[in-house]
This record gives sequence, C-alpha cells and structure tokens, in this order.
Amino acid sequence: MKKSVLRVGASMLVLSLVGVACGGSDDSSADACEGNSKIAFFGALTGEAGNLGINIKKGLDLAVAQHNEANPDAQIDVEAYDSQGDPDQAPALADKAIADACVKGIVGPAFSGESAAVNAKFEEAGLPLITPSATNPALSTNGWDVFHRALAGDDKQGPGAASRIVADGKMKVGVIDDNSEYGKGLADIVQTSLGDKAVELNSLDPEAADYSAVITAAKDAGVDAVFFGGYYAAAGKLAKQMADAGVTAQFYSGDGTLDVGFIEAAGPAAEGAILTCTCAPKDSNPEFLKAFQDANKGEDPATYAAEAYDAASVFLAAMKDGKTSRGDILKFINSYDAAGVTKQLNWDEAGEVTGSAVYAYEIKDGAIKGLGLIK
Amino acid sequence: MPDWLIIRTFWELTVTGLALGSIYALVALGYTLVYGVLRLINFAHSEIFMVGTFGALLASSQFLSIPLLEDGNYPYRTGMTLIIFLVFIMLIAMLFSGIGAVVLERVAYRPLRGNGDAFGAIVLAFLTTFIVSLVFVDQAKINVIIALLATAPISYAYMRFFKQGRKAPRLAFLISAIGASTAISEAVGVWSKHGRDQYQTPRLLEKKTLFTMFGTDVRIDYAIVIVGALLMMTALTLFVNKTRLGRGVRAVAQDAETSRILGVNVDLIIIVTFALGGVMAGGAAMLFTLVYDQTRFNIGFILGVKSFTAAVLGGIGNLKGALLGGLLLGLVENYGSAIFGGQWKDVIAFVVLLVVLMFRPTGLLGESLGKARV
Amino acid sequence: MSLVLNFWLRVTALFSGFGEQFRAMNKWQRYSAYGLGVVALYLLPYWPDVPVLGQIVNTPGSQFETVLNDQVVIFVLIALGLNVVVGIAGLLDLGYVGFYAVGAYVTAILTSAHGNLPWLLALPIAVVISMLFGLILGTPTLRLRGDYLAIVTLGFGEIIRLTAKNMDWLGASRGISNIKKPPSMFGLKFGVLDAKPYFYLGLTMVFIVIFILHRLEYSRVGRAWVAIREDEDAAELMGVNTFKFKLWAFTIGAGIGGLAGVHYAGKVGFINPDNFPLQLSILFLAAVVLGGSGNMYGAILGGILVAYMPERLRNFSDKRILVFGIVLVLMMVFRPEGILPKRVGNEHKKRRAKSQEGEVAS
Amino acid sequence: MLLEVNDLHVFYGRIEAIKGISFTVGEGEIVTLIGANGAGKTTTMRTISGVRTVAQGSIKFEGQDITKMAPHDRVKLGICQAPEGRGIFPGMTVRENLDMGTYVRGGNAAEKAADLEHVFHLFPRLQERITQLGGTLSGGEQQMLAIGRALMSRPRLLLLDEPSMGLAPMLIAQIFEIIKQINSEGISVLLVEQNATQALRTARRGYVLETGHVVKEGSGQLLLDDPAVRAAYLGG
Repeated sequence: MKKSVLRVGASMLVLSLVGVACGGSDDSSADACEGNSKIAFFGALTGEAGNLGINIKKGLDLAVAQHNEANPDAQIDVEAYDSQGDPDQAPALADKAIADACVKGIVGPAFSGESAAVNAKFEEAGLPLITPSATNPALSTNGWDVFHRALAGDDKQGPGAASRIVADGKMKVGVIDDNSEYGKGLADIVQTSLGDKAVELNSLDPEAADYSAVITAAKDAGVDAVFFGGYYAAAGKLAKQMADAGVTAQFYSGDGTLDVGFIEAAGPAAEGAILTCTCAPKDSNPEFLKAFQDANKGEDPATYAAEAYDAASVFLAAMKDGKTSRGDILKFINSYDAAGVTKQLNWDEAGEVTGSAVYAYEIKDGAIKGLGLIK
Repeated sequence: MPDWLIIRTFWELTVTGLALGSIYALVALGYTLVYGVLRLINFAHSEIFMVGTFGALLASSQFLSIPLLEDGNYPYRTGMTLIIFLVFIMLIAMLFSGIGAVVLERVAYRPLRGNGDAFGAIVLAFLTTFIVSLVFVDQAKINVIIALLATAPISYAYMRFFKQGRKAPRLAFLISAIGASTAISEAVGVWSKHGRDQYQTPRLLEKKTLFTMFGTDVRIDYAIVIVGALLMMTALTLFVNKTRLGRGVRAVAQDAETSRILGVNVDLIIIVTFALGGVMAGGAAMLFTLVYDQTRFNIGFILGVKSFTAAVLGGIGNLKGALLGGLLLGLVENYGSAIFGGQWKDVIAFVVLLVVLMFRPTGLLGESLGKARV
Repeated sequence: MSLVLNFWLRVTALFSGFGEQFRAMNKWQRYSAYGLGVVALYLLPYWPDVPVLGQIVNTPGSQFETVLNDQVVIFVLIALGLNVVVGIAGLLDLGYVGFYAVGAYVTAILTSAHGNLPWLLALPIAVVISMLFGLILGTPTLRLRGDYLAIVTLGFGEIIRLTAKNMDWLGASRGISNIKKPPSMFGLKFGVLDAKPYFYLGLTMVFIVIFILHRLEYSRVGRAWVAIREDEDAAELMGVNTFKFKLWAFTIGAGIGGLAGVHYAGKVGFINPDNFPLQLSILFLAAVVLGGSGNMYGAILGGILVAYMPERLRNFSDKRILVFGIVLVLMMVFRPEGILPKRVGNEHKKRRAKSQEGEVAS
Repeated sequence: MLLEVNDLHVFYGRIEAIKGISFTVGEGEIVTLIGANGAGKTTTMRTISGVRTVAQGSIKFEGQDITKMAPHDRVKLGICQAPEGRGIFPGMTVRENLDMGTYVRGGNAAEKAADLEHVFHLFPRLQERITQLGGTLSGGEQQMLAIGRALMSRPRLLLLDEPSMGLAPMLIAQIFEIIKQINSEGISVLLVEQNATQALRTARRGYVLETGHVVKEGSGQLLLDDPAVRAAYLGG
C-alpha cells in the first residue's frame, strides 16, 4: 500500500517523459498544415458582449461560404476563438490559434482591450490580422506589422462626430462617457474637437441603474445637445432617463451605440438620436446586403458584419492568389489595394485603412437609418 | 452662497437619491433579515431581486399584455385601474421573489445546516445529472430529459446522505450562496438566445410631475417608489412585532436553541424569513422596473453589493438600520457624483461605509433584529 | 441505486487514503515521491502529448501551456495567499483582487509608465508595496469582526480598481502597456509566444511560497493563527495579541497576492483596470473554500480547479459559468469543508506530541 | 407513567454523551437527575425536549412514543423546559418573553391573561419588570422568567435544567419552594441539579448520573442517606 504513492508518482513522471519525447518529434513537423487552411474569428461569441462578435462572424462566414462555393477544390474553414471579449482569456486562445499551422489569418480581435493583450503575440508569430471593429487609436501606434483595421479609428470618428454636431447648429454640448477605454477615449476626442462648445459632464457608471446625477448636471448646465461615448446598453438607459427627466437636448453617440439594442433600451426616447460610425451603412452595397440576407434568413447585416466580410475577403484573395504561408499572406495584405463592399481597402504603414470616412446615422421610426457621409 | 452644482441641484439630487435609496433599503432588508436569523450573508439575495424584476416583466407584458412601446398615451390606466395594475404586478413580482428565496433556502442552505429534505435532494439531483449530461451532449432539451430520468435514484442517494445530518462550517454557506448567485443569474442568461439582452419592461404610467417642492419637480414614479417602500417597510415591522410568526422570527434571531425548546419550528421560521426577504426584494424589483423600465440577467449584482453595503452601514440584522442605510447610501451616491463626478460614486460610497464603521463598528444603529427593538 | 454515493465515497476515500499513505512512508520514500512529483509538474506543458493522459488533460480550444501559466499558476499563487488570510487566520477577505492589482500596477508603473526598472527589480518592490497596502488597509479594518470585514475588504478592492480607472497617472481606463518581461535566465527566454518559461517561473514561485508558508505555519506565528481562527476570544485571553497576528496574516497574504500580480503583469505586458473586477475576488475565495480552506494543498487544488475547469469545459461554451455555480453549491452541500479539508485532528495530535517531547526535553 | 425513558443513547458528533440511560417520571411526581458536570444531565433534558436526536432507545410520553417527534409537537403535548442558562431572549420585554411560552399553544386573550395572572401570582417581581428587556434582568429574575415562561405553555411535564445555578442561597430556597408549589398544582417536574442536597430534598425520587450512565436510583431520602452519594455530591 505504502508504495502506491511512489508508483503513481513514478508513472506520472514516465508519462511526462514520453510526452517530452513525442512533443519533440511533433514540433519538427508542426509547420505543415494538414487539411484545409483556416481563417480564424477572434472575439466574443458568448458572454455579455456576444452580440457584436456574432455579427462579425456572420460576415466572415458569408465571405468564406461564397469562396468555398466558387472554389470547390480549395476549401477554407472558419475557426472561432471565443474570448468573451475578456483580456484574461484571450492569451491562451491566441496561442492556440498561433500553434495551429492551418490558421492563416485572423478576423479580429474584436475589442480594443483584448487586442492590446494579444496583438503582440500575433506580431511575434507573424500571423496577419484584420480587425473589423477595434477602433482604439492607440492600437496602430505599436508598430505591429500584422495589424490592420478594416475601418477608421476613433481619432477619425471623433472629429467627424464633432463636425456633425456643429453643422447641426448646437452651441452647448454636454459630453458624457462611460469611463471605459473606448467610451472615454472617443468622448475626449469629441470634446477636444468641439472646443469651447463642449461642457464636460464627467463619467457615469454603465453598470449602475440610475444616471440621475449626471442628468441633473446636464439639466443644470442647460445643454442643447449631449454626446455620449460608450456602448448601446448604457446609451439607451441614458437617453431614456434624460427624456423622463425632461431634458430635450439632442442625443449624439458613436459606433458603440449603433445597435438595435439602443433603440430597444431607449424606446421612444431613441427617436431622432444621431449616431456616428466609421462603418458603412448596411445598404451602401446592395449586392452584399442581398447576399447577407439570403444567407441569414432575411436578417439584415448588423454593425461590423460588412467590415468582417471585407476583412475575410482580403485573406481569401491572398489564398486564391496562391499564397499559403502566413508571411506571404501578410505581404499580400500590405500591398493590397482593391475595392471592398464598404470602402477602398488599402493600408498604410501603421495598419490604418486609407480610404475611410465617417458616416452619420439617425434613429427614425424605431430603426437605424443611414444619413450618409459626414463632410 | 457659492454657486456649486451640488447647491444648485441639491433638492433634485435629494429626490432621485431617496428613490434609489428606497430600493436599496428594501433589498437591504432581505440581507438583514437572513443575517439576523442565520448569521449568514445571503449573497444570492441579489438574484432574488433579479428574479423579481423578471416577474414584474412577465406580469406586465404577458399577463396584462401591456405593449412595450407607447406613444405617450396611457388612456386606460388612470386612477383606480392604475392602482390595481400596480398592485397586481407587485404581487406577481413578490410571488416570484418569495418563491425564489424559499427554493434557494431549501436547496442551497438547508442541506448545509444538516437538515436537508426531499425537495432539496430532488433539485440537487436534477442539477447534478444535468451537469453530468452536459459532458456528453449539449442540447438543452435532451439534457433536461436525461436529468429528469436520472433524478429519482440520485435524489434517493442524496436523501441518505442528508440523513447523516452533517453541518457545514460558516464559510461553506457563503460559497454555496456565491454558487447559487452565479447559477441563478447565468441560468437566466443562457435561458434563450437573447437571455443576456437587456429586457425592456412596459411603461405603466406617464412619468409626469406630481408636485413641486423646493423648486424641484417630483415625478410620480419617484413618489410611488418612496411611499411604496415606506409602506412595505411599515408592514414588515408590524409583521415582525405583532404577529406570532414575527415573534418567532425575533426569537430565533436572538436564541435559536431556546426557541426550539419553547416549541418554535425553527425550519419554518427560516423559511418565513427567506420568504419575507424575498417579498421585500420582489416589491423593490417592481418599483425598480417602474422607474427604470428595464432589467437584465446580471442586474442584481451591483445593486446587491450596494444594498448589502447599505445593510452594513445601518447595522446588519437591524430593520431600521436597513432603511437608514439604504436612504443614506442613495443620497451619498448622488451628492458624491455631483461633487466629484460619477466615476467616483462607488469610491465615495465605500469610503463613507469605512468611516462609519471606524467610529461605529456595528453600523449606525447597531446589530440584531431583537436587541434594538425593531 | 446508491452507485453515485458509493462512487463519491470512494473518490473521497482515495484522497484521504493518499494522505494517510503519504504520512506513513519513511523519509527517503517521501522525498523521492516529492522529487518525482516536482519533476512531473515541471513537465506539465508536455502532458498533452502523452497518448491517453493528454486527451484527458488537454484544453480544447485554448493553448494548454498558456492556460497553465495565465490561469492555473496565477490562481494557485493567489489561492495560497488568500488561504493564509481566510483559511489560516480566518479573516473573510472579499477584496483580495486589490492586492493582485497593486502588484501588477506597481510592476507596470516601475517598468513602463513611470520608470524603466527591470522586471526583476520591480518584483521585490511590488511585493513590499503590496504588503504595505495590506498593512495600511489592515490596520483600520481588522478591528472589525467577520462579516463587516468582508464588506469593507470588498470595498477596498473596488476602491483600488476605481482609483486606477480614474487616475490618469495610473493609465486610467486605457491601462498600461509595454510592461517589461522577466529577463532571460537559465537558458529560458521570456518572449511573447512561448508560455512555458513563464510557467516554469510561476511554478518556482509557487514552490518558494509553499516553502515559506510551511515554515510559518509550524512556527509560533502559525500556532497563533490557528488559535485565532478556532476561537478568537479564547486566543486573546491566552495572551495572543490577536490583532498583531491577524495583521501579519493580512500582510503576508497581500504580499503573495502582489507576487501573483507581478507575474501576471510580466507575462501579458499590458494591464488595465478591467483585469481586476470584483467578481475575481469572489472567484478567488471560491477557489480556496472549494479546495479546502485552511489546508494549503486544498487551496492549491481549489485554485487549479477553478482556473482550469472553465478552459477544460470549453465545449459547454455559454453554460460554463452556470455549471461552475451549480458545482459550487453541490460541493458545499456534499463536501462543505472542501475537497481536501484541513486535518484538524492530526495537526493537534502532532502538536501535542511535539509539546510533550518538549516537556520531556526540558 | 407520564414519561418513560428507555435505554437512551445520544451522540455529540462522534462522542457518546448518553450511554443507555433509563428512568421514569410518574404523574404528579418531582423527579431529579443529579450528577457532576459532564454526566449528561443537560443532554438528557435537551433530548427529551427534542433538540438532540436519539441514536438508540426510546422516549415515551403517556405511553405515546415521542422519540422522533419534532420539538414543537412535544411542547404541544405538554412538555416544556426552562433551559440551562435560562435562555431569556435579551431583546424582548418580560411580557414578550412570557408570550413566547404560548407560542405553540396559541389560546385566546382571556386564557393568556389568566395564565399571566397565575405567573405573576407565583413571581410578583416579574409584574414589576413587565416592560423591561429580558437582557437587563438580574440572574434570579431571569430564572423566574424562564420558569414562568415555561408555565405559560400549560405544561403537563415541566423540565427544569439547573434552576439554582448562579443564584444566591436565599433565592435558591425560594425557587425550590415555588417548584414544590407548581408541583402541588398537578404539574410533574423533572429537575436536573448540581445542588444535589436541595434537589433530593424537593424530589420524590432521584437518579444519579455518571458519564452517561445511571449509577444509582431511589427515593430522595434514600439517596440523601446513601454514603457514596453523600461523599460524591453532597460534600461529605
């Protein structure tokens, strides 16, 4: 009996050594990918931020399905890495994607936070990525060669939003943010762009139920417009509580609010709200709209689906061109210049897409309606 | 007089702060009652509140078929009709939360007291098989069928285990509470494809100004929340002080062993305690949806932490303390936000708690259901 | 019928039997068992390549060795530290994530945001500062009893997170990036891709912490801790300065939490306040109690389970957290003292034997 | 027999506190259990009240087996206890404490008033203190309150656990007088005492408990005269 502990320990050790031996032999042949090449989705599919990731994956799926239909003998697979948008879970998933030699490119990471946590890994591994949604301006300042953004960053969106607000003739704009990396970043840019027309109204806690303190401050300041930097759930609550409190200021917000969830949360209070996004309206490309609807039981493409479609099609173009290694694909992307469904796809050194613009949207009759480009 | 924001908007902040504080206070009562009787932080109480908000949602949208979006007309809901609607929805919310709290007690706490019964055994057996079946297949319907089939034999085994009457240490209760809290909110979250969405609750009334006080408009929903909370709290105090079961609750809180010797059915009293806390949380949930028109699977977490803070601030185990703590916390948060900005709100709340506990280590009004003569 | 119960009893018997056997072995057997175990642990990253075992341990969908370091080692370190606070000294700490954050932030500040120190130098500073935080937070709060302490520590955890989130000097919600990595040593290169060196480093930290805690637990301090946990008033009456020893436990626990933070910051190179949410504190506590509060090895096991299971169970995708919650309840119902409960009886026996020896000697 | 305890075994965790004791209490009797600390007296009392579970053996009340009956049902049958340490609810007034005695029985206001009158007749001091909180009473007053509270339930069998503990000698005599008076009203009493002399003088019969066993039994006078009992419990 006594010895059984020893025996267990010894057998564990032997097994591990076997592992080392096997592992060694595995490593030498790890470069080659057996089976189909893969394009990976990286972002949240479940958890609280799941909705956004599902939109993106649908765009990716559509692009790959079209490719596979057109090229029966060069099938591509989609691999999904569900990080739940959590920077703590992301590294292990990123390493997994890197270790899978079949993964040739990443559509994602979807959020700025997880991007900051894992992009350095992709850079080191030379695994090219195109994010359809992470808009934090700082991401492109790290000198990552693999990094590409399929839409403009918040540093473009902020001034765009500000010029729309000014064009609407607003003189006193309350700027509120949700104190998140994205929300505060965007709100700060908008505030700077607005100059002395802006009134800083501090942050709110998006998780809290009651925003009355910040609304009281907005009321007190007598603003004629409010810009909110943050996500749709909080934006909906804010718009509704403002309306209930009798604040009539025009509501503005950014791409984080561009979701039907905003309309659901705010109800009638959402009417007339103006939102900005560097993403293109769903009807900017009728062909894509129709293909997407056909593939998704008539459902309209939601935010970032078109960008994800574009990102995927760049990878697919590279593969169609006969590029198989990650390095070749990266080179291909860096010199890519062609029209996508949302914009001209061509990247500068930092990975920012050159042909980009800021679009305005309005909530009208309970739906999101594109207003076109902001000049 | 200096022209600070806090001074200009003092009364407005007071009204909104009191409304939120009333909800904190009602939820805090649940923490306080359970703590008073079992010396247990019922961490899952926040989810009982959440269940209540969904009860209110069901009652208004399904049972009463009130449409979600209204264009500002509330024709059939004035006067008496409105009151009946409100009371009905509140009763349903209370029912949801009350039942939720009692089930929670019997499944997650009673077995730990060495007192598990068949009900707990069956639910736990169902959950066990459900989890195990997930390893093999992940399709809700099939999982449930497997779980139902295997429940009987396993609950029999669990009953045999319960017969040993093993009592768990205090920390185990807290972890069980944390587990139950996670499980309840996640169960709602994975319930359907849209489980994690933010749900809107129908608007029951037009949020117009009821009266003006100190130059501040007091909205009708805020007034209902504050008055409703005070009424519920009065009813609870009367129940605890004037009824036989209420006396039982106080007796068990002060000395459980002697209470048993005198013939108090302690298990029943514990159920009553959880039910009372649940009913208060249900009322709070309905009032919450009245003002904020929305709920979500994780709405309880932050509110629960705040309410627990309120309970401790006033003196946990003390009913009046819960009221005082709740209102105070609501006000402090609002004033603090106005002075320092909303991003510092929680910091201010916790600093106030800390300062109070430094000078009064058992909260503002001291501990215990009985000692301070609720 | 009672197949499950039977199985359960057997599984638990396996664990308890293991310990008994272990203690019954003689010295060289014990040390060789330790040695084998340690080597096997250092080889953990290679386990997925072992034929059958690999199938069982490997995490589907995420890289095993990264999980080992980023999740498991971090949780084990934290469980060890929190076990000192909760398990050994009996202080309910719901804000432990605060110390973890302090460790990570100090590292980030010193090596990236406001300094250019190497990681190795930042490590001791960060640990000491974490301990200082434990001291500063502990002094006013430890006078509070049980549940008041719980809410106050919870508040402190939140205050630390929110302060980091709202102060530009601490990177606000942007966080701090480009945190320095550990220097290359013993032929290990601490890069971006390979998680194995970090795992070896982390595992070594775990062993060092275990060694230190072992020394402490069987010292005068350790005896005082147990006395406080069992009956604080009685300990006070026996002349134990309970406050001092509680503060010690709090401080040491804080230091270990800080160490975990240092390791985390050095590994990921980027932190922001959202890495340190309140929920994490609750998860930490769950790990300690699940494994067996008061028993160092129980806490380790709890840390491993809580960190590893969600990754292992990736198949359930969205239902992971639900399952985790239910498992916590089930565990507490059927094994309330944790998987590896503290061995009160044996400890007492051992101590009594020791004290009698002492008497004979004097 | 009113109460029959037969071969009772009770465990505290793994420790067997009661190792097979048997005794009876007849209708209208005062019976006492005496013994040193740790002999198992209080455990026996709590087991009869139903707050400790029986491992083996049986308890019968008026011929009915109550071994597994819930505590509140036993109170309903007429078994009520004034527990060791008095068990006064510190945050309730004297009046509320007394009301707790009627918790199970219920009863209308008139009945309660009559019972209250009766208790105040036995313990006039309690009437003076009626609005005072239980926690503020003196030890003697608390003991009176505990006995009064038990009487409020209209018991058939009154269990008194160490009524004399911590009281001044004069008060002790008074308490025992009242016990006799209660008994004369037809209520049987099971009395557990460390103060063996007084207990045996008051009781008709007695049992001597030692580490969970009954080692001697007999009439009160017989045990008082027993040299071994004298040596062990009566101070010579």
